This record gives sequence, C-alpha cells and structure tokens, in this order.
Amino acid sequence: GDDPSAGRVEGRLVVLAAASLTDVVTALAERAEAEHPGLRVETAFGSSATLAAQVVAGAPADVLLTASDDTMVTVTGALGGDPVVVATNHLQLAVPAGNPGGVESLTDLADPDLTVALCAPQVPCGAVAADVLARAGVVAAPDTLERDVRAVLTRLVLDEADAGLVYRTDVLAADGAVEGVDVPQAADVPTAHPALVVPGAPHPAAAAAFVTLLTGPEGRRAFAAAGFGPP
Amino acid sequence: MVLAAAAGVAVLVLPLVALLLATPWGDLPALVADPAVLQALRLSLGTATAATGVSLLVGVPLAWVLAHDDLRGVRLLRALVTVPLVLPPVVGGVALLLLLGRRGLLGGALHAWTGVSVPFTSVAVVLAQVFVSLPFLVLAVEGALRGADRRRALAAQTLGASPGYVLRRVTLPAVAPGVAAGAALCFTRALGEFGATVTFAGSFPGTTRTMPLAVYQAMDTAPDQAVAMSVLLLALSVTVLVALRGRWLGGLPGTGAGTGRRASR
Amino acid sequence: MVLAAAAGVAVLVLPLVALLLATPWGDLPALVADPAVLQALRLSLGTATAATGVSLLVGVPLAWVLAHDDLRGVRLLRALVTVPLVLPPVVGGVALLLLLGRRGLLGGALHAWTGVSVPFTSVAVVLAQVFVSLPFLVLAVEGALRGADRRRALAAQTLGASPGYVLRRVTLPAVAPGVAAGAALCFTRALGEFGATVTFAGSFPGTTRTMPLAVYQAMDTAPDQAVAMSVLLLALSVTVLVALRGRWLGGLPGTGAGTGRRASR
Amino acid sequence: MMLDVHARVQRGSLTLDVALRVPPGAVLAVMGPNGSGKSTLLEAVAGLVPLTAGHVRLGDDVLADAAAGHHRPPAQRRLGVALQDGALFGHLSARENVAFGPRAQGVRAAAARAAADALLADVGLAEHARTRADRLSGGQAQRVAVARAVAARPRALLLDEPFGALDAGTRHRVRGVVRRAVAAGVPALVVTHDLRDALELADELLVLEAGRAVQRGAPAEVAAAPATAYVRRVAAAG
Amino acid sequence: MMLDVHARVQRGSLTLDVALRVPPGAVLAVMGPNGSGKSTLLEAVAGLVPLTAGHVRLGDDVLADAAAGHHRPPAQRRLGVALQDGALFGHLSARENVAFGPRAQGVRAAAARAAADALLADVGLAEHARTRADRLSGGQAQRVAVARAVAARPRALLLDEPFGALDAGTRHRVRGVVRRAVAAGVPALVVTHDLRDALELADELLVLEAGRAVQRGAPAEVAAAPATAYVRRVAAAG
Ligand SMILES: Nc1ncnc2c1ncn2[C@@H]1O[C@H](COP(=O)(O)OP(=O)(O)OP(=O)(O)O)[C@@H](O)[C@H]1O
Ligand SMILES: Nc1ncnc2c1ncn2[C@@H]1O[C@H](COP(=O)(O)OP(=O)(O)OP(=O)(O)O)[C@@H](O)[C@H]1O
Ligand code: MOO
Ligand SMILES: [Mg+2]
Ligand SMILES: [Mg+2]
Repeated sequence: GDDPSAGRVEGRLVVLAAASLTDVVTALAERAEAEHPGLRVETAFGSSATLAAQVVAGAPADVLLTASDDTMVTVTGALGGDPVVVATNHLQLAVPAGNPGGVESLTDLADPDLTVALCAPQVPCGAVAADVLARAGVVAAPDTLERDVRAVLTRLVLDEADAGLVYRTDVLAADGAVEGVDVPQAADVPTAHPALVVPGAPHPAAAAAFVTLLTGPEGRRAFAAAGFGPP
Repeated sequence: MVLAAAAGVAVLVLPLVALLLATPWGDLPALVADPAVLQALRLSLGTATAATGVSLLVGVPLAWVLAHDDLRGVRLLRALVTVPLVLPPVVGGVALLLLLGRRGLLGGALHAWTGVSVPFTSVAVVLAQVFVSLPFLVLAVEGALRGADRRRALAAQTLGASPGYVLRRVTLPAVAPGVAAGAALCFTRALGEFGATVTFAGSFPGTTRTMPLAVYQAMDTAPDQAVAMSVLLLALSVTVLVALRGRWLGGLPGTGAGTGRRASR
Repeated sequence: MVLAAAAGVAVLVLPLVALLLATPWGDLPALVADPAVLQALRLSLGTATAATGVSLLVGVPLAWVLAHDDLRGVRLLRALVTVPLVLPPVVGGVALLLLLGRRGLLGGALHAWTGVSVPFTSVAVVLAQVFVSLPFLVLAVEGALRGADRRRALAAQTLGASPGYVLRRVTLPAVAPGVAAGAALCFTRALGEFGATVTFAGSFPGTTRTMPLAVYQAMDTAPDQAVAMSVLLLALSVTVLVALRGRWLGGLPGTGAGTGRRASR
Repeated sequence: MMLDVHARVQRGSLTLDVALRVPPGAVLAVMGPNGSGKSTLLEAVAGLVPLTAGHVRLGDDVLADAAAGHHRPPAQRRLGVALQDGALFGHLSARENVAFGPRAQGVRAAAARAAADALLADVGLAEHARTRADRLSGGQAQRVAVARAVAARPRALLLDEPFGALDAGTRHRVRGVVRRAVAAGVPALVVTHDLRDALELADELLVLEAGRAVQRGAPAEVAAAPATAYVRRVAAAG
Repeated sequence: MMLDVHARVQRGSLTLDVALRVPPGAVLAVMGPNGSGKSTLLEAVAGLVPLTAGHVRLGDDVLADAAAGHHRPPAQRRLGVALQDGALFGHLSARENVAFGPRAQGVRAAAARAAADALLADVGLAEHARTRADRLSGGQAQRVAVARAVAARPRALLLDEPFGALDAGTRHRVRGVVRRAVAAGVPALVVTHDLRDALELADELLVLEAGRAVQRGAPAEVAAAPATAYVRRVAAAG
C-alpha cells in the first residue's frame, strides 16, 4: 500500500508460526531486529491449521510458517504465493524425565494401563504420528488427543502422561524435562516446515528479508542448533 | 431506550444469523447423525447436567453466605469465588492440574494411596465445568438474595423459623427467578466450556471430548461439520432455555399476566 | 448448609491455592515488568472497560425489554440473546468472522466501500468481548428487574413518569446490586475472554493480544511467565471486584448494618 | 373538571361495577367492608387495572373507554394517587419521593424541591425531608405518600386509606392538606374505614359492598339512615 | 408468664427508653404520635432490634439482657408478632402464611393446616385460604398477619396496629380473636392509634412520646385525665 516502509526493511513485521517453531523463530526474530534497526518483529504461535485459517481470513500477517505442506496449501490455494521449505523435522517417542511409566518402545503406546497423549489426527503432528504407528503396526491406546504438539509436550513436562509422540526438536526445547527415544519408523516420515511471504503482506520487503534470513546461513545454523533437519 | 436494546440484539444475533446462513443445510442431517457427533453430544449433556447439579448443591448455600456481608471476611471470599470468572479457562485447567494432577497438591496423595487419577476422565470434565460455571450461579443467586426483602425474613424468624428454614421456605422461593437464571447461566456456561476442559481433562472421544472440543477439533479441518455442530449446539441451547425458563418462571409472582399488585405486602 | 458452602469454596479456591503455591514469587516482579506483559495488561484493561461500557449501554435497555414478558416474542428473544452463553467462544469467533470478516455478510460490503476491515483489530477484541459477556449482564440485570417490586413502578407511573424515567429513577436504583453484579460479571468475563478473541481478532501484541492470549501463548513456552501473568490477572480482578462491590453496594438498602426495616414500604 | 367514572372490573371472584361523579372541588368518600373493591375502583380510575366495561372521564378528557378500546397509560393521566400500601421509593429520601412527580413531569430540580419541602412541612415532616423513605415510621411514610400524590399538581386526587396509620393530631393536619388541594378545584376520591373522615372531609359518601354501590348521599344522611348492616355498624362505631 | 421489659434503643435521632410489665392474660395498649417509637419498642421486644440497655424477660426466661451481652435470636423467642406492614409471604397462600409458624416449629402439615384454617375462619377469611397473599386486599392481608401471629401458640403476642385497615365489623371480630388468644394466659402488647381499641381490649394503656412513657393507667382513666396535648386530642377524637 502507501506505507512508506513497504519497500524497506523496517516497520512492524508480523510472523505467524507453528507451535513447534516457537523457540527458533523467536530467536531469529530477535536476530532480525538486531540486524535492522527500525524493524520490529511480532510473533504469534499456534496450531498450523488455525494460523492458516486466520491468514486466509485476512489477518494482517507478513510471514507464515507451518508444520506441514498440507496446511500451507490451504493458504496458497486461496491466496497464491510461493512457499519455501526452511527446515525438516521428525517425531520421537517422548516420556517425562525419569520415565515413570517404564516406556521402552512404540509398542508400549498400546498399553491401556499407561497414560498416552497424542496429537489429534487432524493436525500435522497427529497425521504424522498416525502414519508412524501404522508403519510400526501398533494400535495405540491414547487417553487424549491434543490440539497441537506443544500441548502434548506440556502433558509430558507436567508428568500427567507417561508417553507421547512429539517432534525431536520439542524434546530438545523441553530442556531435560522430557526424554526422547528415536523411533525407526519416524525417520521414514519426515515433516517439512514451509515459510510463505503472505501475498498482500503489509511489509513485503521486510517479509522477504526475514524469509531470506531463515533460509540463509544464519537461519540454517539456528535451525540445526535447535535440532531441525535441513530442507 | 428501544434503540439501544435493538443495538444489543444486533450485536448478539447478527453473528448467529451469519452462522445460520453459512450452514450447509442439505448435508446437516448426515453431518449431525455422525456417531462421533452424537457421542460428544451425549457427553456434553451428561457432564453439563452433573456440573449444574453440583453447582446448585454447593452454590446456593455459598451465595447465601456471601449475601450476608455483615459476616467477617465475606467481601474477600466473594472476590476469591469470582476469580475463576476472570482467569483464562486454560489457566483454570492448569490450576486444576496443579491441584488434582498426578503430581498435584491433592492428586499426588490420591494417586499414591488409591491409584486413582482424575485427569483424562469424565469426572475431570465435570470438575472443570464446575470450576468455571459455579461462580455464575453463585453471583446470580447472590444478587437475587440481596434484592430479596429482608423484612419478610425477619417476620419468618419471629415465627420460630431457623435461618436454613427461612432460606428454603421464604427467601429462595421469592428469589426463584434469580436461581433459575443462575442455573441456566451455569448450565450453558458448562455446556460451552472449552479451555479448562481441554487443559485439565484432555480430549478423547466418549470420555472427555465434549461438543466444544469436537467443534474446535473440526474447525480447521472439517469446517462444515464444525458449523453443523455449532448449529446443533445452538438449537439445543435455545430449546433448553425456552423450556427451562418457561417451566421455572411460570408460576412466579410478577411474571404472569397478573398486575403483581401488592407483591410487596 | 455451611458445609455445602464450604465445599463450594473448596472447589473454587483450592485450585487457586495450588496455582499460588506454584508461583515463582522471587522472579515475579521481573516477569511482570516485562514490556510485553505490561502491553497486554494495558490492552486487556482498555478493551474490557470498553466492552463493559458498551454492554451497559445496550444491555440494560435490552434486559428491561426482556423483563416484560407480556410483550410478544420476548421469550424467543431472550433465548436468542442467551445463545452466546452456550456457544463455545471459538464458535462465537467464527460467527463474528462470518459476519464481519472480509468475506463476511456485512464485513464484505464494509471492506468494499470503506476499505475498513474489522478482524484482527482492537475493535474486533471489544466486539468479541461484548458478544460473550453482554448476555451475562443482560441476564443478571433482567433477573434483578424481575425481582424488583412492580408496585413501586406502578406508583411512579401514576406520577406521570414515562417508562424510561421509571427505569432510570425507580427500578434501576432499586436493583443496583443486580446491575453492579451484572457489570462485574461482564467486566470479568470480558477480561478473561479467550476463544472468540483468538479466532476473530487473532493474537497480535499491542492490538489484539490480551492477557489471556498472552498467557496461552506463554503456557507452552515460558510456563513461569504464564503463571506470573495469571497471578497478576487474579490480583487485578480481586482488587477490581473488592473495590467495585464495596463502592456500588455501600449505600444500598439491606446491605449495610441497618436492619433494613421497612425496606418494602 | 368533573370526574366521571363507570368502572366494570373483574378481580378474582369479585365483579366491581360502579358509576360515580365527583364535581371539581368536591370530595367523594368511599367506604365498604374489606374486599368490597374500594382499592380496585381507585386503581381502575388510575389506569392500573383495565376496565372490562365503562369509562373514565375528566371534564371533556376521556382517560379510558372500554367500548372504544381506549386506555390511556397511567403516566399520562395526570392524577394524584396514593396507593393503600404507600409504595414509596425506599431508596429515595422523603423529599425526593415528594419531588418525584414534578421532576418526572419536567419541573426543574430547585422548584420541585422547594415545592416538596413546603408540602413536607404541611404534613409535619419538615425535619424528615432527608430521611430515606425506608427508614420512616408507618405514619411518617403514609404522610409522604399523600404529599407525593398532591405534589404533582394533579387534575384529580385518588387516596386509598390515607389516614389509617396517623395519630389523631396528625390526622387532622393531613386532612387539612387534602382539603386545601381540593379547594383549588380538584375532584377527590378518598377511601376510608372511618366515618369521621367522611364526615369531616367529604361532600358525598359512597358505600360499596361486594363490588356494588349499596348507598350514597351526604355522609351525615347516610349515617343517619343506614341501608345495610355494614353501614349500621359504621354509624354505630363513628 | 409475666412479660417484663426495659428497652433502651437508639433509632436515628430517637432514643427509646421504656419500662413495662404485662401480666399473663393481660393486654397492654401502646399509643403515641407517629415516630414516637411504638414500632421500635415492639421490634426490640421481638429481638429484631438490639437493646443498647435493659432486658426482656418472660417469667423466669431471660430473652435479652444488654448488661450481660445476652440476645436470644428472634427465631428462638417463641413470640407471636404482627409487624406494622404485615410482611406476609407474598408467594404463599393465606393458609400457608398462617401455618408457617407451626410448620417452622415442627408441627405436622395436616395439623398445622387444620389450625390455620380454623384461625382463618375466625378472622372471616375461610374462603380466601387458598388465595396467594399478594392477591389479598389490604384488610384481608392485615387479618392474615394477625392470624399468623396467633397460630404459632406464642408465649406472648406483639401486634403493631393490627386493626388499622379493617372495616368496623371485621375490626370487632378480630379483636375477639385477640381476646381469646390472650385469655389462655398470654400477655399481649398492642400498638394502636384508636382509643376505642384500647378501651375495648386493653387492661392498661401506655402513652409514648418521643421515646418515653408520658402517661399510663387504665384506658378509661387515661382518657379521663389527659396528661399531654396528644392524649387530650386522642380523648377528644375517641
Ligand atoms: N392482584 C389481584 N389478583 C386477584 N385478586 C385480587 C387482586 N387484588 C385484590 N384481589 C381481590 O379483589 C377483591 C377486592 O379487593 P380490593 O383490594 O379492591 O378490596 P378493598 O375494598 O380495597 O379492601 P380493603 O378494605 O381490605 O382494602 C378482594 O377479594 C381481593 O382478594
Ligand atoms: N430502620 C430505621 N433506621 C433509622 N431510623 C428509623 C428506622 N426505622 C424507624 N426509624 C425512626 O425511628 C423513629 C421511631 O419510629 P417508629 O417506627 O418506632 O415509630 P412509631 O411510633 O411506630 O410511629 P408510627 O405511628 O408512624 O408507626 C422515627 O423517627 C423513624 O423515622
Ligand atoms: O504445530 Mo502442529 O500444527 O501441532 O504440528
Ligand atoms: Mg383496599
Ligand atoms: Mg409504627
């Protein structure tokens, strides 16, 4: 529009990102602010599906990052635009520190005596979890199906659940409160994190610069440090 | 006056109209007859009814205590009781977890001694609903009790009636509209409860996934079903409210066709 | 009686105790002084106050209309007005989007003609809060109005007072506790509003991220800050409620130390 | 203006059916056993109870006409009404109660207040002007109700047992207030159980039994020639 | 049992300070100008207003003793009280109002109901037993209030202007009901503005002015030798 900041990397940049990207995007936002005096980056996190729906409804967002291609397609299908994958990820079997439930493998998720938390199948982490369980031939007995991956993580951090499936990066972000166990089948079902400069963004130049930061060496380093895989 | 009232109606009703216009009426029967929807509906009705019952049992006496602010500490107590109104429900859910979770203040001991764990059960849903909806009942009933005529309560005392008897036979019947409004508020609030339930009780079909959780779940992925369930919830509440108010208020003073003459004598 | 009341207090207060015990009191000042927290606090207070003001302006007249159920269609109207109570707030947010979003029933035309878009602005926050909290005010005030003595209203009419004048000068002052309770309910409900806001207004710092949204955001990332903000919200509401009820109820009949003698004359 | 009433009203099992005329400046006393319909009659004239048949006219002004389906709301009748139970506004002071009518009709605050204070002095309540109405004694409250009815400069006065709770001296004083208000040319309808009120104040006495007029005439004449057992007893007591 | 009262009470600017004794089976009438403290006295005896000094005794039973900080709650005094404004339970029928005291004290429903019906018949309201109290006429409501006070088989009766809204015939009848209740050995305190009530019903008359007893004695003697202007006026009117 006629915002004088439209062509320069300054102003109030709004970034919406999937819950699993909370820590890394927050860090990179600070980095972008340090690099560009005059730029302020506002972030909001949530379930990919919810954020995507808000962008389609006209939320004044500049950049959107989701936890799956499917959710991104609902946006580009409505508004157009060219998403670019900035990182990849995969699930781990996670348990509270000390493993109070004595969980050893994916098959324990079928134990009705254990309290098991999973993502709802409608959100990206839940869809991937269903895929992983199917490949392993495990019929899980979950006690709750959560709204996003961080909600599953919170169940484990609070020790309300004995086991769950979350991203490897979430286990790292939990900083010792949760222990992760690699699951062979999870490596076969990686998930991608696409980023999009929202068509019609109020600050297109700054948005493009931010996405460039994400895909550039600094972004790579930050994602790697947080445990994400390369695109 | 009437203009302002009309503005109020517009704010509340127009969004509902938009919702109704967006409803896929043709597919509605199929969407609603889905076993998952019916299961959520059954669960919601059961838990909200239980929560309202519990709230009436403990809330009316509580309101009565609060209405006597000559008692010490009542003002602070009222404020405390009102807190769940302002607490984001999600935080309420966390507070319940901190109390009754496996590591919780009471839940830890409970789990250690009996092996019972409250979260992820229908009991947890009812507790979450009581936590968020009880204050509405309490405040509505308290407001009515305060408005009630103290003079009649005094007259009853001179006739040998104990405070509890006065409450049951004189004060409550006189404030029945307030109690009915409070119970309706409480029921509907329980029916719509989301944040505390999802946090404290989790979300699992049949045990903890009430209608609002089912709607939320469907919202981003199956919007048609979400809208259909919303419309169902809406129809349900309109029915309940019409029926409830009709029954409860029918025989009360000043609400019928009479002029309410000498209501104060 | 008192036992039941105590049970009620326990249900509401024990979770708060658990929350307070989990609060990192040492870090509290630093956590609360965070500019992001103060920004959310300012936004919450401003929007909730605005929402309460709007609700009083349109809600009191609406309650008055509803209290006259000799008028045609009033029962249906009441049910309609009560619907937002039972609608999961998230669904309320969707309904508001369907009405006022860029593709919405009214929002489309509004955007086309004036370029103005309501969602994701502070106005949207206030609208979402009004949508969920107005019914509380309306029902509380209506309950009080119904309890009010019709005989005094008739007497006022014989003195030449128009219906509006009777409402303002006789009925409302007499039901002031009900209105105060309703306004307090409304304010606190607006302050705690989450689902409709996050859906309709989004969660943007400074414009739409109110305290509950900030708490929600922090819950999965900085739980200490989430708890700190909850405690702040809690302290805030206790203060507001104590102050408000103290002020509004101070000079009213039957609430002070007097015997309330002849309150009915 | 002449007050001209024919009121037919159904109240529970009681059918009230009475016609009466009160000339300007005259007082009509209404007596009758409990439940005979006195309050119902007064409330029908005030417009608080709808007529099933009949009319209420004040001079040329038709306040209600059942046949024509006409019913003017009480607020627009400009009558001065004191209901049997007083129905004071408990949250307002005595002064605010008396000033209520003038204020509601648009009189400025200072003027309404001055008029109220003068009337309160007339009924002997000068020092209670600022007392909340719900803190008044029974007789004090009754006087405020009468003052409130008179204060609105009504076109007719309707008083339902306005002296029942007054002590003897005050009773005399308040009757004087009513008499002066009537002297300005206002017709008045006063319900009472005490023949002395009728004898002292009224030009005519109407006796109601079970919703019908059973006797009417000058109070002294009625007392001298009772037509029913009730009137005989009233005459004996008075 | 003897009712023995010394009541000192502060009410707004009025200081009430009265001592009185009513022997079993006797009626003490209390008269006085509006605002002199009659209702306050009665409410103090009933325990609705706290004493700042003095006591209330019924035989050996101490209901209140300000010096000892003793104040028995109204519900435990077993007195029959009719307040000046009736204070009926509007949502209950006349019968339920009268049966309320016995029921509250544990009398079985059928017995309480029979007693209530008998009393309603005594005060002439047999056919209104099932009418809601807020649909009664003024005089009907007043009779229910008296019947309600008597029904609880009280140890003493406290009636505040119980006849003011009654027609002459009914007044006579209700006085009889009170007299019969008293005859069972119950002391009664009756507030009235009408000397005829005192003459017909009371053994002694106490005149209150500005919170103090200004004259007492047999009603006829007081009327014959008025000590104040107020009493003179009462005697003249009566
Ligand atoms: N709101 C009401 N609904 C039904 N019946 C009523 C209502 N108010 C009064 N009544 C009945 O109508 C009849 C006449 O009542 P009304 O009050 O006119 O009597 P009244 O002559 O004023 O008696 P009183 O001397 O006792 O004041 C009574 O039998 C009464 O029970
Ligand atoms: N609740 C109250 N608070 C303060 N003052 C009151 C209250 N009730 C009554 N008073 C005052 O106390 C005084 C005595 O009142 P009380 O009702 O005892 O008089 P009374 O002798 O019964 O008069 P009446 O003949 O008018 O019934 C009056 O001046 C009155 O204004
Ligand atoms: O943040 Mo997600 O959408 O739960 O994988
Ligand atoms: Mg009457
Ligand atoms: Mg009195």
